[in-house]
Amino acid sequence: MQNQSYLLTVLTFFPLLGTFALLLLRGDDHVWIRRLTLITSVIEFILSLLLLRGFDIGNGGYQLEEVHHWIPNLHIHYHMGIDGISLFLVLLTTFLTPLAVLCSWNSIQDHVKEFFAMLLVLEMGMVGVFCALDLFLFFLFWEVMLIPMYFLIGIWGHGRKIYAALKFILYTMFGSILMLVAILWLYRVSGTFDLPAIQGMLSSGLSLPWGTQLLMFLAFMLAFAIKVPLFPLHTWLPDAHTEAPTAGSVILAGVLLKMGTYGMLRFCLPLFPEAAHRAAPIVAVLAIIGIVYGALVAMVQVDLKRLVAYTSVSHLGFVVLGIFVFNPTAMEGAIYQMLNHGVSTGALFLVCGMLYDRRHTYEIKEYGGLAKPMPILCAFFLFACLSSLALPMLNGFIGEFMILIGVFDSQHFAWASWAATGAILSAVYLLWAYQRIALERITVAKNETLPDASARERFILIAASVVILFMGIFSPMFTHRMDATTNALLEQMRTTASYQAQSWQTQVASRTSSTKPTTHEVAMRSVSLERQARP
Amino acid sequence: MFILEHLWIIMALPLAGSMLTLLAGRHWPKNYVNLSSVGFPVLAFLSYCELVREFFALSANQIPWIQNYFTWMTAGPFRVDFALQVDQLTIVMLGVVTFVGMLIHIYSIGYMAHEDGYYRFFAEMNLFMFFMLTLVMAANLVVMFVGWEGVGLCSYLLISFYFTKKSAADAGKKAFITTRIGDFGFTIGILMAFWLFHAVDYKSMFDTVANMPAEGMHQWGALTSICLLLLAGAVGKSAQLPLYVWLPDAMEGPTPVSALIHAATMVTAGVYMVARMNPLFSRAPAAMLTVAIIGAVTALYAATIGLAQSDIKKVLAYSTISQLGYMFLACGVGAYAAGIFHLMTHAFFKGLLFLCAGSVIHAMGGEQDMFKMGGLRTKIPWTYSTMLVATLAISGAPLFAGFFSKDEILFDTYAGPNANAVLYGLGIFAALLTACYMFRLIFLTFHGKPRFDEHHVHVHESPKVMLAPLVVLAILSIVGGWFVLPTYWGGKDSFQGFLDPVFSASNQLALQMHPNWTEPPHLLELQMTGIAVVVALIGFLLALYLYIIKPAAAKKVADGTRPIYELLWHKYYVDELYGAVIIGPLIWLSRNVLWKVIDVGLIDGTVNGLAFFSRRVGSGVRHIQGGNTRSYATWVVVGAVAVTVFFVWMVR
Amino acid sequence: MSVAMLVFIACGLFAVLGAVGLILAREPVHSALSLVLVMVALAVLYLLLGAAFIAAIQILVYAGAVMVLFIFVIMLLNAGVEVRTNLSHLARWVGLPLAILFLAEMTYSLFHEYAARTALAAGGAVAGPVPASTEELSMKLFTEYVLPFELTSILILIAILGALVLAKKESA
Amino acid sequence: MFPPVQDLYRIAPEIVLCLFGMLVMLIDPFVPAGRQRSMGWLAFAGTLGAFASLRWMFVNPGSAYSGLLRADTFSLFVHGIVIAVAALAILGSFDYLDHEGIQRGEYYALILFATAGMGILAGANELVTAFVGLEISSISTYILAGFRRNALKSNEASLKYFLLGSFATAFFLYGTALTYGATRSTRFEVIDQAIAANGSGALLIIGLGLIFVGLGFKVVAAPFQIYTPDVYEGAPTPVTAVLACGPKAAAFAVMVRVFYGAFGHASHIWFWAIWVSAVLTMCIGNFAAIVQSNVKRLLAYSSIAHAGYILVAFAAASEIGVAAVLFYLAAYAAMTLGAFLILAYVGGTEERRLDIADYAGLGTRQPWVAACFSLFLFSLLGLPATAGFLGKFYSFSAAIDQRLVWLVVIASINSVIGSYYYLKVVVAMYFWEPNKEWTPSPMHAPMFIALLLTALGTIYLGILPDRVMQWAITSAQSLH
Amino acid sequence: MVPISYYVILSGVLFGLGVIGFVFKRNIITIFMSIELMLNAVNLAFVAFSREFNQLDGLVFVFFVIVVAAAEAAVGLAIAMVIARNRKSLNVEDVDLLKF
Repeated sequence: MQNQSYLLTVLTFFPLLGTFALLLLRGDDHVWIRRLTLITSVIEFILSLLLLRGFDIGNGGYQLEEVHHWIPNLHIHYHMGIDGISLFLVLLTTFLTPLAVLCSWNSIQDHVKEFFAMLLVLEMGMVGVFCALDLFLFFLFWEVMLIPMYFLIGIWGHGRKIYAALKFILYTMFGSILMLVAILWLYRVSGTFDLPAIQGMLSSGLSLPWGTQLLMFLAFMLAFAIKVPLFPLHTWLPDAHTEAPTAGSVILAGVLLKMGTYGMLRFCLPLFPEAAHRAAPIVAVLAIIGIVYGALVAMVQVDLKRLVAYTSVSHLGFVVLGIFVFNPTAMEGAIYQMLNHGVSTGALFLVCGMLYDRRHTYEIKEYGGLAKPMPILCAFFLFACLSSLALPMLNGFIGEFMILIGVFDSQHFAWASWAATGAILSAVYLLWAYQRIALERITVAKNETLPDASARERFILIAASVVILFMGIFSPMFTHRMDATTNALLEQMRTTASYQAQSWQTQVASRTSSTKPTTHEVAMRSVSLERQARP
Repeated sequence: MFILEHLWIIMALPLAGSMLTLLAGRHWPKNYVNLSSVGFPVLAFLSYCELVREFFALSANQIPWIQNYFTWMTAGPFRVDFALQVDQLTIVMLGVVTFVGMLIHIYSIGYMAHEDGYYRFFAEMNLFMFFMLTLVMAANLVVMFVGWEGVGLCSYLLISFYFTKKSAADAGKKAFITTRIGDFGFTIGILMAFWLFHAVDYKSMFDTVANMPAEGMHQWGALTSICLLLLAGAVGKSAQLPLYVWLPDAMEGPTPVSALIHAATMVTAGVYMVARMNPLFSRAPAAMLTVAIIGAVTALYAATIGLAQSDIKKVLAYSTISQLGYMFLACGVGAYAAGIFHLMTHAFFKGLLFLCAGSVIHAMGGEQDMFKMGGLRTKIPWTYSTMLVATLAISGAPLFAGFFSKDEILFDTYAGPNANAVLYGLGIFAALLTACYMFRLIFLTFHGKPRFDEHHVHVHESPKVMLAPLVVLAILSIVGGWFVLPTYWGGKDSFQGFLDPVFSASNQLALQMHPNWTEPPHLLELQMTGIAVVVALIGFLLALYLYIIKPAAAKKVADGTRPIYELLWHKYYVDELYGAVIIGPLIWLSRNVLWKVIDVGLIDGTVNGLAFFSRRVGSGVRHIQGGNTRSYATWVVVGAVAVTVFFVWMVR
Repeated sequence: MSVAMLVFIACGLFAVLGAVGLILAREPVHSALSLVLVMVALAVLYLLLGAAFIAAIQILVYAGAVMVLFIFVIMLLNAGVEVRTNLSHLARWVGLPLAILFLAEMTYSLFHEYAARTALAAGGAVAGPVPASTEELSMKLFTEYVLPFELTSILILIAILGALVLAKKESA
Repeated sequence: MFPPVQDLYRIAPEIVLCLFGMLVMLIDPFVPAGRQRSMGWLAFAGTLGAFASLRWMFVNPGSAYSGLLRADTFSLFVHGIVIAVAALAILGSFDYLDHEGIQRGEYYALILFATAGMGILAGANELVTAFVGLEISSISTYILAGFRRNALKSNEASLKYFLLGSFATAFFLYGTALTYGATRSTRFEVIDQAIAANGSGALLIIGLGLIFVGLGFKVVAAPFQIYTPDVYEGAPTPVTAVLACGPKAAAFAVMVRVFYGAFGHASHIWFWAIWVSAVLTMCIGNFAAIVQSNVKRLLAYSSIAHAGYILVAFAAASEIGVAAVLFYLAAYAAMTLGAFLILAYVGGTEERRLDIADYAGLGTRQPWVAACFSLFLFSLLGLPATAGFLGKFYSFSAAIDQRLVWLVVIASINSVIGSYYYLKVVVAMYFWEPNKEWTPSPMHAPMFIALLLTALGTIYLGILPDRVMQWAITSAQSLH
Repeated sequence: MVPISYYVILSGVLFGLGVIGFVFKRNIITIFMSIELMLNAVNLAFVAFSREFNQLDGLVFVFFVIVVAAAEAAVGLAIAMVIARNRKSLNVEDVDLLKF
């Protein structure tokens, strides 16, 4: 496999190629514009499946790496690579993009060429973010991706689209700019932008003073927390989601939000373990607030899309919580939950979009009783809801459950319990929404004659549903590929030189061991909730 | 050994039926739907029979028989296999589920014949079977949770089967959410179990606790917590206090659904789970006591409400809650086998009751209010007679199934190792009420004068396809209890004997913990039986007096105790209470505080405020640029002075 | 007190007075004449400093040519009495006080600096009465400083060009 | 006695520029009124020639004219920027001058002369030479700013620029005089040695302060930025393009030489002045720009903000800082020039279309122009993969390298604030419906080429900046 | 003999007066005269220093300054004339079309 090492580059820039091809087409040749985009994104998806073949399950480090000099004067490299964390996020991106293309098939009628070009550029940015291993390169993709999204919301959005677009981009930029400062400071300390190199230095002697580490952690964290979005920084999200076109919402919820949590895993934890550890209680509490708060606010929304948007706040809270207990189970659960959320919420947004295509409104009270005229669509809607509310055998359950297991196993009983209330609330808001949309009597006469899902729509929904089901049943296919990486990540945290929290270190060590407790231990613990450290 | 090797087949059959019906049923004629959706449960029952045959060929050390199919979840040390297991308890439960399920499917062919969404109904029913079988056959807590949530889902779907009715949609949602609240506890219980055992499969957990010393068990610890949390799940699913509220509403669903899900199978899942977890529960006395108290109180509580209801299905629903309370009581006092036994007989007679009620409703063209019935005895004799059998069974008439099972429970409550006289009192009083409200139902429905407009309602007996299951169940309601003949009759408790491998360790542990307990004399058993019969009789007579002999008396009694009656009629205002205390405030809080104040006002206000502030600053700054050259010169001078003064100061 | 000092004081006084007059006069022509006074006073001071050539240029170019240009333009534009508008509060309340402060600061700092320097070098006076010869000056101008010198020619070219571009009547 | 021939090579670009300038002036009267455009081409040829003549400078590095001038890589780099700016601005001026009816040879001659002055500034190694160079470029630009003689705004720009410019120059000159008085010389290396030997007294330091006033004025550092918006708004747009890029680059060059070279030993004194000035510059530029509705004025404020970012790099007071300043100047030149040229194009006759609202719907009407403008705006905003980002990145990196974390934090927050108003223009172009009927004027080849080159430059510097960065570093090293 | 410092201080005073004049005056031409005053102050300083150091460089600088001043004068007056022609006023405060 001589040319395998170019796979990531090809994968990243292939959509750009598609964009250029698009630009050659006539602007009013809508049919071929759509087809070309679809073909591009499908080929991209197929290409990305090659990653699975090239991926070495037992290897916890970066794989399929590519390193080239780029800006030698600043020691910037073109360094691409994936590991168990980013592998599936790339796949998620390439999977969702064709769906986004398909769902925009008829709903986009103005500036069609530009729309699809933006979508492809966006895909490039997203794949790039997940593959970049050089901080500079990462930041580049991270920021570049904002622009197509900004245009998607601003040009093809609805309602207060300009406000939403500006809010989205300014919020995000505000977060990321401080990350840039931190990246520069890291460069000053380490002399390189290369992530694996910095990780290597950190585990072999390079020590960041505590204060510096904390500040840098906060800078990185702010960027990611806004992107996630973590509780009080989330207000851009409902606006952006609500006003964006369907494809935009799908991508936004499906992939963009994951970049925040991905960033935490990729940077915050391995680079600043001590700061991450000390900040964990605060982050976790914010995440839990996000879970409950997002759910409660989602419950009372009158706009369907806004409701789904708030569910993202809730679900991503789970992910952040899973990341910040530093437990392999929870971490894998968090990664898994990222994928789940991408597919499930993506599916929910797709349904929203289909409803919008028919009625041009997201007001819940404009609907009701849709299960009668459009049973298939509603069935898929329900399916997506169920996935989102973590019904076992569907994907959402696995992620949430793993996270909770991990959190609980790390002695954080209260956190786990509070987080678990999210599962109750998710049932409340989703089923209530479903009831108001699909059940009861039809209240608006227009709804009686709405057409059911077309073949194209069915295809989209089936694709999403199959993945939902597949992920709900065959989760080890995914988690096996994450195991090595999460262990390596926790190992990295432990070996980082400046890391001093000794007691916690042993805890991590004990958690990674999978030995079963003896009867005696169980007996000891079964009579008190204190946990003795295992030898 | 085919089925034992391939346990999944039993589950997969209904699933296949469901999928087939769901995907193709819309375009199929009814016969095809019937074939696939009733055929597959029948096949499932047949394979169950084969399973039983093979099971009895197993040797004792092969039980529980566990089959691992694939790893479902794995992450770090956490690992869950999709594993199924079969032991005696499973066999009983499987029998109930497949057999009653099959009968109700058959019944539904007739009952649902004229409904829209025929195929949907059957697809969902089959799906329910699948999940119920998963629940029962699961070999670990997480797979059980799959079934647990799955049946909840199907219950949701089926309750809101008539989704265009707001009440039905509401009821479905309520059922799902209320049980979810319990499942919240269940989930945390599983988490804690994993934390404690680093395993979630029954065998590992039970093996671990099996060797635990008995001392310290009365302390509050992880084990008690786990049990209480799991209990929360059971309480939700089995509609016990305080999470029972969904079950009466669930009667919005088609009657076969009520029969299958909300009487015979799903609601008993909680009891099954507690019984299944008996090694843990028996090591957590506090949790046991809680189970017993909840059970007894619920039994009585629901019975009192049952007295005042007018909807035939609602009465049955409260009756179900009450009977489930008995089962909990049984588990709580350590009489797991009795609980399971009652579960089984209850499945027969309560299933039957619901099916009969369905038949009545069918006959009445959809009417459910008992006060608008009466005198149906002659018009629908098959229904009447089978329902009478079931009523006798539930009331505890001697030799009927309920008589044996309920007796055993009450006896164990009174005289078992964990005996508790107060709970017994509650139980026996509930038995009285049971007989009372059940006969009230019979009398109101079938006796007296018709209270409906006979010109408009053409009462007719149900088709054979509906009656056949009634008859089968009626027979079982009688003979179903004969597994257990009281020992003083020289009988042998063969049911308990069969289940003994599952519960014996717990029973012995109970004995260990109560070393002073001695085997009660046979006479006591006889006396207890007598008391039970007398009590049931009193209940019967009460009903007879109030509704047959002096029909006006009922009204008088109701008037005389107006506040109590109102209280019962409104089900103790619990729904209202929940609405006012929990739901209302929560929604108000979410809408008016969290969303409007915190989100829009505070956070977004800050963000927009910053933007506004920037613009204000900008407006201020731009006024530096006043356009007047002299002002500009002033700035240059300012700069010059500042720089020079600063520099000179620096040099100093 | 030497003659030189007397001359210095006189010329310095004239220069300052001229500058103040420039500021205070309301007629532009008066201001211009005050400026001429300053220039002439400075020319005398240059002579006193032994820079005869510079003094000559000062009179010829500055007082002679430039100031004539000024006065010419004032006449041409018929610039009347200066209207003391006070549209810029900033200049009035901040600019002027600060400018005065600047004057004070410069004076003080230079005074202070020279006080220190005198103490150091013990000879704050003129090093010697060596008048700069025009010949040497031109040598320097054409060898060492030939580049800026040539550049000034460009500068003058630009000035001509500029005056032409800006002030030329529209040729329609 | 007389300077060697090499010295001529070392000022070859200036010679070429001046020669062409004079040629234009000489030929101009003989060119019929309708053919004045050919003068533009001649001037363009002059800039190309000057570019080519950089080669001579390159192969003959060293001091020229008894050390008044240095022909080093640093000078070469700045020369490259200012000449490129002039060339592109000339290309972008053709149509503008045509529709304003001021198509005259003098315009091009003045641009050439101004560029020559900037070139001198870039190479100056002595304060008075620098002063003369400064004046050459300043006086030319004063005139250019007022080139639309009949437009009141243009007159006003010219007047303000002239008065305040002369005022600032007087400060600079007095500072020079005081420095001379303190160190007996105006040559940078002598000043440097004198400070190294004697330390810095009040005389010297006041001199430095006053020099800072003069140069700060030219580089648009607060509080001397004050004239910028007015002048930039009033001047003819292509001239604004030159003003925003050329003199700033040249002034920064001389500032580097003065502050780093001559006053390098006093860096602890001037550092804080630069620090404060940088913060003020960024904040004033960005905040005031937020509320602008005139795009030209908005970009003027933006250029103030960018001066602030350059000052951040400047405050680093290190070799990397110098390299960052140079790189930023190059990047800034590309994007700002492009943006102003777009303004010149869209502005139309008498610059009537400068309001943000006038840009509504440009994205649909003229997608390529809008795309180009967006590129420049995104670059100014600092979006990765554009020149502006690399400039900021490098500049911040240099500052961080000297532990100026807070300065960088302020700068980065400023850049976010700044993104708001750039995006506002993008919003107008793409998200607003066109509100006025208007037919876009055709774009002619020169403007097209100029835009293409600036756009390519913006992208090139954003994606493959290493070569230019290497030059900047070499240039910074060549200072010693 | 007059100490050089006197000259320098005098130049400082004149320069300061020039600055005051610039801020104080309203007429464009007189403002410009203030600039000339400042340049003269510079010249005085150069000459004085040149004398102090016994160098000729300072005098050369004066030469350049005078030339520059002359050139500036030409351009400045041209600008003043344009303004006067187009606005019929020489008051600098009237010229405030461009602001904010």
